Order: sequence, then C-alpha cells, then structure tokens
Amino acid sequence: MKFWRRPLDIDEIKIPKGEVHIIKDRCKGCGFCVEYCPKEVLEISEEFNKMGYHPPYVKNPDNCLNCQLCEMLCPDFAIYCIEKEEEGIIA
Amino acid sequence: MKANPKDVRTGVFYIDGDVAAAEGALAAGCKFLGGYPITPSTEAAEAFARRAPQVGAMFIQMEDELGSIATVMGASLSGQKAMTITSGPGFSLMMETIGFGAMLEIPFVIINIQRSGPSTGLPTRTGQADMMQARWGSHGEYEVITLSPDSPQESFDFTIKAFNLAEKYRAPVMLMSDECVGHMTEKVEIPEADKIDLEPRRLYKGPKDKYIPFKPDKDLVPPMVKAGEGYRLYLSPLSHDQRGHPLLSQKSTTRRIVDKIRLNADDIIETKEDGLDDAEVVVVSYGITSRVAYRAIEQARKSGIKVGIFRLITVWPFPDKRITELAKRVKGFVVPEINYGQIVFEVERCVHGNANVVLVPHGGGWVHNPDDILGAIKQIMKAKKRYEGIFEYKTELEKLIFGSGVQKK
Amino acid sequence: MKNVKHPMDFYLRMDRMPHIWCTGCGIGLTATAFVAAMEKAKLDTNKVCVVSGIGCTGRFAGYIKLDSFHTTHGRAIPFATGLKLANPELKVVVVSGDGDLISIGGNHFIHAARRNIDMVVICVNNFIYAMTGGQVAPTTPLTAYTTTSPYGNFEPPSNIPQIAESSGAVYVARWTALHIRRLTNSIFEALNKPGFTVVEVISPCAQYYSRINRLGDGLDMMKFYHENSQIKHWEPTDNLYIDYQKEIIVGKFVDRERPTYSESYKKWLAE
Amino acid sequence: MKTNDKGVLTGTHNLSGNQACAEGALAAGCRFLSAYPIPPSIEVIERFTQRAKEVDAIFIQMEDEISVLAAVLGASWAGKKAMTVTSGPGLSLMMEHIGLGVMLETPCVIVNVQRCGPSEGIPNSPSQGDVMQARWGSHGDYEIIVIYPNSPQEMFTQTIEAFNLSEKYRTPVVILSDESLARMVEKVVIPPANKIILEPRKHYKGPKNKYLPFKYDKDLVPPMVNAGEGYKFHITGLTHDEKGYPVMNEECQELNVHRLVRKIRNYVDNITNIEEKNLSDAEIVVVSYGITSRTVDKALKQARKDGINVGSIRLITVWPFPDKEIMKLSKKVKAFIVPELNFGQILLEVQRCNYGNAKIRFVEYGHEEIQNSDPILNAIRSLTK
Repeated sequence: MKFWRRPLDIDEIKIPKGEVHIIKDRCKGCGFCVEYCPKEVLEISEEFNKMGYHPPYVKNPDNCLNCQLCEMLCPDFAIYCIEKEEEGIIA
Repeated sequence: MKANPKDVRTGVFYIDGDVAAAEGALAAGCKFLGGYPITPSTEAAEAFARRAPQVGAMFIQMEDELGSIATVMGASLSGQKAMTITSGPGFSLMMETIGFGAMLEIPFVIINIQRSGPSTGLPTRTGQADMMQARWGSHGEYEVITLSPDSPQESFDFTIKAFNLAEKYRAPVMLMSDECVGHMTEKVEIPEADKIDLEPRRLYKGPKDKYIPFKPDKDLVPPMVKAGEGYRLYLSPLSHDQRGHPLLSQKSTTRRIVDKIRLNADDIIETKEDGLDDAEVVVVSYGITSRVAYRAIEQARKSGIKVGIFRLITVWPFPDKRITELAKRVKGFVVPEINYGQIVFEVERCVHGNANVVLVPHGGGWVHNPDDILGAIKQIMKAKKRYEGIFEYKTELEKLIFGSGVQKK
Repeated sequence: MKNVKHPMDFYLRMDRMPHIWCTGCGIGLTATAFVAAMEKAKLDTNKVCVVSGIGCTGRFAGYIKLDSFHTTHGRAIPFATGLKLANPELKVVVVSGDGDLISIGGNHFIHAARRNIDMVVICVNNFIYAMTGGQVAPTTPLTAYTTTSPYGNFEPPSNIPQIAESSGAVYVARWTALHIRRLTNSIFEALNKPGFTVVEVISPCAQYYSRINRLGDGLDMMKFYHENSQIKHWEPTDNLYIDYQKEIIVGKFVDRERPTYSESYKKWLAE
Repeated sequence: MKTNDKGVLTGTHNLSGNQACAEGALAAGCRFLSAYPIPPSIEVIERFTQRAKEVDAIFIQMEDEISVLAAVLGASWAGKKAMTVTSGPGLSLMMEHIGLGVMLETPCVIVNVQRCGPSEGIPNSPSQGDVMQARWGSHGDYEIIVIYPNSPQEMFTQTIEAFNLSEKYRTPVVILSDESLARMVEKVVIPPANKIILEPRKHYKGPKNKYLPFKYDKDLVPPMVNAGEGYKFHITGLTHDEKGYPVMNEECQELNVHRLVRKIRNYVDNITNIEEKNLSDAEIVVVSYGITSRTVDKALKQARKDGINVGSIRLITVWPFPDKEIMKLSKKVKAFIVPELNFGQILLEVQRCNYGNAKIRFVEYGHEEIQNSDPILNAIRSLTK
C-alpha cells in the first residue's frame, strides 16, 4: 500500500488476514458473497453441491482481509471467515 | 332467469377445481369477491381477479378474513351477488360474521377449500374436518346449507347451485370443497349461458311505503330490497322484529331463520344414490371421499357383497329421513371421512339403532386407501351382533403407526 | 459437512437446515443479522423467545434455537404480549412478514405499540404474500403486478415506519437486506431498548415479487437497493412511502423514551 | 398440590355466578386474565381486576377477542395459569385460536357466558345456543372438554375443576355459563386453601437436552416446559413431529390428529361428570344441563307427587358427551325429556345415543320462561297419557 505521508501508527496497525470457509452443501447459489466481496476473493464455481446449486470457491485466498461481509451477507449460513493465526503483513 | 352470456366462458376447459369454482361464480352472476390469500384456495381468487374486469365484477383483497367476509355482507346488501373464498383457519375467523349474515338473512356464498387441521395443520393437503364447523361454528342458533363437490366439473356446477340456493332461501350457503378437488385438474364443460338457470334475487315488488324488511312470504323467506333505492332500510344484528327493529325476545325472527331451512329441507336436500336397491351395506360419503369409495364398492361387488353408495351433495341440511328409511333394511353403514368422525355421528343418530355404523377415519393429508373402505364393508358383513356405538375401523395407516389391536369407542 | 461448524450454528436449529427460503431471499439475511445482533447483545439465550406468525417469514421461529413459537396468521404480537406479561423476565422478539404484521395483524401492531409492550418487532417487508403464491400485500407499491392485481396494483401501500411512530413505538428503523451491518446494529439497539421497537427490513423476493414484475433475481434486487437506497437518519416518517422501483429511504427514524406497559402497570398498582 | 393462600377467599359469600367464576379461577391459581369487554361476562373481569393487586395477577384488556386468546396461549406457555372470559360473538372470534390451543396442547380456560344469538342477538338474555359451537367451532379435527355448571357455588368449584382438567389433559377447557347464571346471586362457600386440590402442570423432569416438546407419555399427553427455562424448544401450529418441527406427511398428520382426539376419547370415563337423581325406578328421564336443569327439580317433585316415576340426569361435563350412560339408560327407560334454551342441540346427541330405544321429547324454552318448570311438567304428563 502507498501513502502520501507515512501514518504515525503504521507500525502498530496490522492488516488482518482472513481465511474463508465455505460449507458447500448449505449454499443455494444466490451469489451475494461473490458480488459484494470488496476484495474479489470469491467466484462461483462450476461444480454442483448436493442440492444442485453452484457454490462459490475461494479464488484469491490471499486477498481476504477478514472483513466477514460474506458471512453476514449469506442467507444460508454457508460461509464464514476466521482470522488467520499468522501475523498480518505490515504495510 | 338465465345466465348472462357475457359472464359465461362457454367451452370445454382443462382447469382445476379452484378455477372451476371461480368460473362457476362468474357464470352465476357473482359480481363481488372479497378474499384473502390462503393456501389452497388462492387459485380461485386469482382466477376471479383476472376475469373480474372483463365482466364488470369487483375483486378486493382485504386485510384479513374478518374483513373479507364483512365486505361480502355489504356487497350483497347493495344488490350484487357476492362471495368469499377461504380455507380452514380463514373459515374459523369468519365465524362471527357468518352468524351476522344468517341473522340478517343476507344471501352469500362461502367457498371453503378444506385442508388438514386443526390450526395451521397441513396447508397444502386435503381434509374434510370442517363439516361440523360449517354447521355449528358460529354462536347462537341458525341453519346453513352446504354443498360438497367431488370433481372440478361439480365445483363449477355446485357453485352456481350455491348461489341459487343462497338467493332462494336468503341463507349462508357454503361450498365445502377440499384441497384435493381444488387442485385436481380435469375436463370442465361450461355450457352456454341459456342452459344455465339462475335464481333471481327475491326483490320486493309492492309499494315503497309498505315494505317491511323481514315480513316473510309463505315459504318463510322475506323479499329483499337493495340499499340505495330509497327504502331507508334499518337492519340490526340484534334480535329484531319484522321491521328490523331490535326486539328483546327470542320469539323474534330467530325461530324463522332456523325454520325456513328446516321446513324447506326436503326441497334443499340433494343426494345421489347408486346400487341401493339390493344393497346390504351402504357407504355414506361426500366430497372427494366418494370418489375413493367407488373403487372400494367396485371391489366389494366383485367379491359378491351387495354394496351401494349414498352420496351427500347437500351435507347440511342432513338427509335424516332417507338414512332412517335405509337403516331399516340394510345391515350397516360405512362412513369414510377424512376426519376422526363428524358426519358419522349424524348417521348414527338417524340410524336409530337399526343398523351397524362403521367409521373409517383418516387424520387428513391424503385420501383413504380404498382397501380400508373395503375392509370396513367386510367388517359389517362379518358382524354377528349390533355394535354398541360407532365401530371405528382401524385403518392400515393406524396399524402402521400404533400397531394393531381393535379399539372401540 | 457434519464436522464443519459455522460460528452462528449455536443459535440455529441445525437439524432443520437447510431452511425453506428460496435462493436470493432476504429472510435468511434477516436471520443472519438477528443472530449477529444476538451474539453482540450477549443476552441470556434461555430468556429470549422468538414468535412468528404465518408466511415465509413465519417460518423464522423454526430455525432459531431459542424458545420459539410459530403461531397463527397475524397473531404473533398478541401471543408475544401474553408471553411477556406472564413472565416479564423474557425478552420477546416478534419476527414476521408485512402481510402478517400490517395486514391481518395491523390492529394488534397498533395496539401493542400504543401500550408500548416491551418487545422487538422485526418486520420483513418483501412487498408481497409469497407463501401463498404472490398476492397483493398491504405494502405492494403502486403499479406493481401480483397474481391478485393482474392489471397492476392501484391500492396505495402502507408506510410501516409511519404507522409505528404514530402508534407509539419508541424505536423505528428501516434497512434493506443489503445494509446488513447497519441492520444488525439496529436489531442490537432494539434488543437493548425497553419498549415497543420496530425494525423494518426491505427484503428481495426473488421467486414472486421480482419474477412477476420481471425484476431479475435476488442479486439484481440487491443491486437495485445498492443504487437506490438513501440513508437519511431522523427523516420524518411521513416521507417514507415506497414507490415502485424508486428510491428507498432507510435509516433510524425514531428513538425516544416512553414508559413501557409493564412499568406503567407496576407504577399504577403501587399507587 | 395445594393452592397458595392468597388467591383463596375462604368463607361464606354472596356472589353472582360471574364473581364466583373469578374467585374460582384465583383459587385455582390462575394469575393471568386477558379479555375484551362483552356483556354479560364483564363482572368476571371486574372481580378479577379488583383482586389482581393482592394476588399479584395480571389482567390485560386486548384490542379484540382474537388477540385475547392469543395472549392467553402465550401466557400459558410462559408458565402462568391463564384464562379468558367472553360471550357468543367473542367465542366466534376465538375459534381460530381454540384450534391453535388444541394443536399446541396448551392448558387454558375459556369461559363463555352465553347470550342469545345468532350474531349480536340479545346481549342480556340467557341462552344455550353455543353448546355445539363449543365442541365443533374450530376447523380441523379435535376433541375438547366443556363444563356447564348450574349455580354460583358450582361455578366456583367447576372453574377450579376446569383448570385441573386443562392441566391434566393439556387442552383448552371451555366453561359454559349463561346470562342468567352469571347474574344470579347465591351463597358460595369457599373452603380453606388446604382443602382445594389442584392439578400441577405436567412438567418435564428428564435431562434438559433430551426434551422433546411432543413426546407423549402412556396417557398420550406429553409433558410440558415453560418458555425461559432454557429448553430452547420450538412449537408450531403446523402438523408436527415429536420435536415440534413441521413435517408434511400422512403418518405425522395421522399421529397428531389421532392423539389429539384419543387423549380425550380414551379417558371419557374419567372426565365425564354427571349428576343422577332418582334413576333407579325412573321411567322418564329428564336430560338437562346448566341453567335449564334448575327448573327440573320442581317438575320432578311435582311429577313424583302425581305418582309418575321420573328421574333426571344432569350433564356437568357436556363434552365429551356421556354416550355410554345415555345408551344404557335408553334400554331401561320409556322416554327422555330434553329441555334446552335453544332449538335443539344436545337433543341431537341424545337422539344419537338413544338407538331408537326410548321416546324423546324436546322442551324448547324461551328465555323469558326460564324460571318456569311447567313446560317440563307438561312434557312428563303428556308422555304418561
């Protein structure tokens, strides 16, 4: 990330990293998570789940910042984020 | 009076019972439907809503069933033929206003597409458990007329019949259909308008200042006027005298409300009999169950048992006399119902202990297995003695759930 | 699948999943928001009851693992009233649809708000009766098609926040299903506020409302909300009518203090 | 279980039927009344609210009768004994929730002070026109218990009994009264609290995580828990399985309806409460219930003086109907007389259970002549001619 001025607390701020988990068989393929992921982590996959929908898959796992918007926007409780154990990258 | 050709969609159609009922209502000249969506009756309301503007009818979806039946009362008093369509829970909500309609002798039709109950039950599955409710559901004393169709064609025909009876007797008439008939798609022939006989409203014809709202004719039914014709009507659901003014005495019009149906019962009652001449066992059925019963009867006849069917087309008023008459010469009655015993009590009452009565109960959701009805027929043939009370036949389904073992009431 | 556990599973009846709501429906999102708000509020889950009426949203109670009641059409609020008054320790949440709460249950809605009975009412407004197959609802916008308004709706719709405010609700907010975090926050605030609190959730109905009106699927509806909803906190509630496919004003409109029914009752008896 | 002392107003009082009903409810431990004012039931509400403060009971006047019963069901699930009072039109509005009460197997008591119908009818006149409605009024198949006392004293005791039955069988119980009984003032003896026996709620006792809301015991009645006790249960008015979850199949529907019906029908003998008089040698039996039964005694005395062997049977529980007793009697006696303040409702039931054995004479009362025993006496005399 580029800054015009170097923020004073930049050493203390860590950008969190998230890990997206998809419970494929709960998904009904509405596409909300894919559409509204701010970092374009997800994409609809080609595979079918047991209900015949196309669940999303994690396309760009490294982009995830653990904002949990996908978790909140899932009507089927099929996706969730957990914070990665490892240290976030300092800008 | 004949139907108006504009209202009748003549032709042969492949439609379900709900839509057929809506077409029947339109053909009968119904110009007002106050409804509220409830599964499984919505198809009828939707069909009516689509066709309404074409024939100058009015459809309004009210905020609840209490509202929808009340609009029907108003619409009918303003001179239009009016009806509402509902199912079990909605029917329960309408109870208070049904009494209101009976009290003010407002002609109206309720189509009840029955579903499984009690309470919310199985909204998308069939049932016949509102039959007693139709007769006894509102407080106080009144009488109603109910019709029970068993096919989409009958849904159409009986809806017209219902309107005719409502106009003739100024009483609540109910078409007690069920989910199975409502959602069954079959051929329905809608005849030409001049083949459909309609009962016109009994309009008052005398001089304006002599009009007395509840002064009955010879058949105990008073003629009517429309609101807005200058009669300055006053109608009150309190017990009233012939003028419609509150009268605090039971000897008011209340007795006549009951009598006009009871004394005209022979004209109202319609039944269908098949193979009763030599029958030893009679299957009493109504609505969708009669279609299932035919299968059982076929099988029984094949195995040499003489069985006939007695089908109730008007369930209320109940054909007391005919059942009593039959009871004297048959061994027993089999009453299959999609409930745990309602009309069977009426049969038991009219039999006066002269024959056995076997109930084939069904909790609801599906129709009977014809084998159960056949089993009940055989049960009567086997019986050596008169049962104490109603014999409740244990169906295969009951055995499956609770194990076998005879249970008697 | 059995081993995977979603963090919200604690609040859900997992033996009933998947739920009945269609693809792209907003009721599931309301459930997510409710669960998230519950997590945040840290209430004693043994003391929270969910009451629903009939309809698509009526099934809400069946999926939330709290004491949950699926009652009759329109009567969720009076049932909840009984629960609350007979055991004031309970926190009662009514979640139901627009038809259930505003049409058949409209009278109860008004009177519970007037009495200021301590309950949270979450009204999922999808503009249509979806469970019965797409009939006109008290909230259906003008000109929208439904199966019982096949020539377009001509009845002006109800304005739920305005009804709530004028009847006496102490907290009124409206969000679309897309404003999930703000919605969660509003439910959280409502859970913590004593009195009759109302949160209206504008929800896509992908199977009936948008299909009959040819508005695309759930995602298209969400995109529409994204482009056409405006956050205006404290907007006077008489401006909140929703026109067909026009701007939707969302936000928190009312937050005020009134003594609740139970408080008044106690005070009255003490005197 | 004994009642708590505060609710029991031990002593001898002069109370009207309505007041006795309120006292009975309080003595039975009812602490929640929800109602909508409708004559002639208002005195119950008044009495209850006057006493509400001392016994810490809750009264709420809801916006209509529909919400009234919904609130009662809610209160019952929150653990309170709850009831409502109404009259004909109100009962008609409650019909949908009676069905919900039956389906959710919720103990509660509904008092219906009958007035003349149909519709508004005559608000301040006695009637017995709702007897069939109380049994059949809601849609779907169910059984219900209906009690009809005939004096303020009995109003008190039977209200307690109604609560006991509703807890025991987990079903709504309807108490029928009528305008005449409601406003009749008589001596009511309220016993000390330790003499009043109450049926406790059938509470679940097993481990918390094993609780299933509709897993029934041998008597077909499932044990119950209250909201807020941490069971996190779900109940629905849809056809449900043991867990209380909706299930859409034939077996489940059969199981539900079967059990709802059988849990009453199988125990008819335990529930039925009838009062018999002079039946041993009776040739003519008067079958009566509620307010009309009060005129019977005088007629019986007079008829006995005339040398006619008459007896009487009084239905205290009208539903479930005592089929067996009437059937047995019908073989013994020559005739039944059924006096009613309607156009023939229980008459139909007597006809049904009579099996053509005895003659049946209907005595139709008008509400003006309710104090008069002549119509019954005339019927008795006409049968002996």
